[in-house]
Amino acid sequence: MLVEIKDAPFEPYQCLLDYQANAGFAGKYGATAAFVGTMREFNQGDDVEAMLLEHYPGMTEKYLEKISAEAATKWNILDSLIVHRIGEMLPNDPIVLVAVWSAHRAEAFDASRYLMEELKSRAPFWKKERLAEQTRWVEKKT
Amino acid sequence: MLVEIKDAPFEPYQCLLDYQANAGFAGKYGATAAFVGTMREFNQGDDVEAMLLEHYPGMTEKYLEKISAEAATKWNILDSLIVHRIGEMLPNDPIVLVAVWSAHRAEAFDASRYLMEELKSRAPFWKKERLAEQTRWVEKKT
Amino acid sequence: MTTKAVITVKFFASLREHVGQTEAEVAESGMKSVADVWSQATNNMALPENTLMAVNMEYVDSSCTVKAGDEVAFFPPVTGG
Amino acid sequence: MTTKAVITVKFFASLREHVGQTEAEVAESGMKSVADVWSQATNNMALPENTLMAVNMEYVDSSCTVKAGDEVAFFPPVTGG
Repeated sequence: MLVEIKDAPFEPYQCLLDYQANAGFAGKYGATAAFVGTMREFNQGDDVEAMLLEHYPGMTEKYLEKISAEAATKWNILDSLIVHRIGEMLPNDPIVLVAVWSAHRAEAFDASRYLMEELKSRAPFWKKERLAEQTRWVEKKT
Repeated sequence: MLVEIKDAPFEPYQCLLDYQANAGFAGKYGATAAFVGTMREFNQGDDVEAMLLEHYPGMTEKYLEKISAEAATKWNILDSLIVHRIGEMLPNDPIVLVAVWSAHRAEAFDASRYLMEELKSRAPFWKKERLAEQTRWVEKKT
Repeated sequence: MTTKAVITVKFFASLREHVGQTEAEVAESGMKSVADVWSQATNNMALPENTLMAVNMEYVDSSCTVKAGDEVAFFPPVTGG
Repeated sequence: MTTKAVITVKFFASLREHVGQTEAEVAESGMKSVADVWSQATNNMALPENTLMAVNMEYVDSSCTVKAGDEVAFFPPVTGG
């Protein structure tokens, strides 16, 4: 179980493979469910040139570790990985990776979605978008 | 939208990245949901040394293309990719990749799970396991 | 038309081993349904429960009618993914 | 104990800009709740609706009691992922 905050661009699938290669569950996992959130070049009808992702250092990690532990309690999974970007980013940059490994698929699907929903609803990250003429804080919608 | 059958080991995340790099949706996807099925080294309490994956050439592709088209009708997604292995394989070999891209996460989660469930329930593939002392066809369970 | 007046039959996986053949051709004359194709191709073996059937690579049930040139396939429940 | 008799207050994102400060320290004396910390740190600004609050990096509500040495944070609804 690992939570990582990255302040520079990262390759989510490479992170996943690196973690998987060093984890203790080789041969035991039949299912990997991975979700990657990526920065879009538009939002709410406007072109977005760049984005600043602020977070609450310390609380972010604590919260993500808490939901990872919860997922491991709720479902029979082998392991999970969360990587989240912070700082200045550009369209097409990966923002977040959530990956879950389990013996069978239902648990990986359920747990990865749970982690993403909990992350979106409560993890202390905030997005500020830079448009052509202004910057704006993204307002919560989901 | 792409369906591929591979008769040799493949790297699912590299397939995903290659497809994504050449697809027309750069800048438009905020969500990628990927599922990878991997061969385990045990099944139903027995060590599995190898597995042969048989399929129905022609019908497999037709069926997978049909469910891909259905997913694109049911959900507002940007694209999907299914890659499935056939032939002789070993523990830790990837068996299947399903990836879905969409603007927002719910659609990618829902559509990827739909594709996996439909693939598991009706795509004409059959697994034959080689154990230490015998071979056996895997019996359907889900 | 003589060369076309046959139906191609395919068997897969455990069902292929059970019937002891991979592929067969049966004459079209007098057959009406996928069930008839099974009987003729297998010398009236019992159709195992849960057998899945396809005509021209689309799922059908055993009452589906067939015609010359069709490809009919029989196979056990699938276990891919 | 004098150096510890304070509460550290943090503000994030749009709320940080709204209150015009990133971090503050307030004396612990006489405060009972997170709401009191907000009032003292912001000179009695109104607490915006939907503000989220944490004490020592755990979510709490505004009635949560605080003590010297605590870190209290105020921030808007989160938008990560």
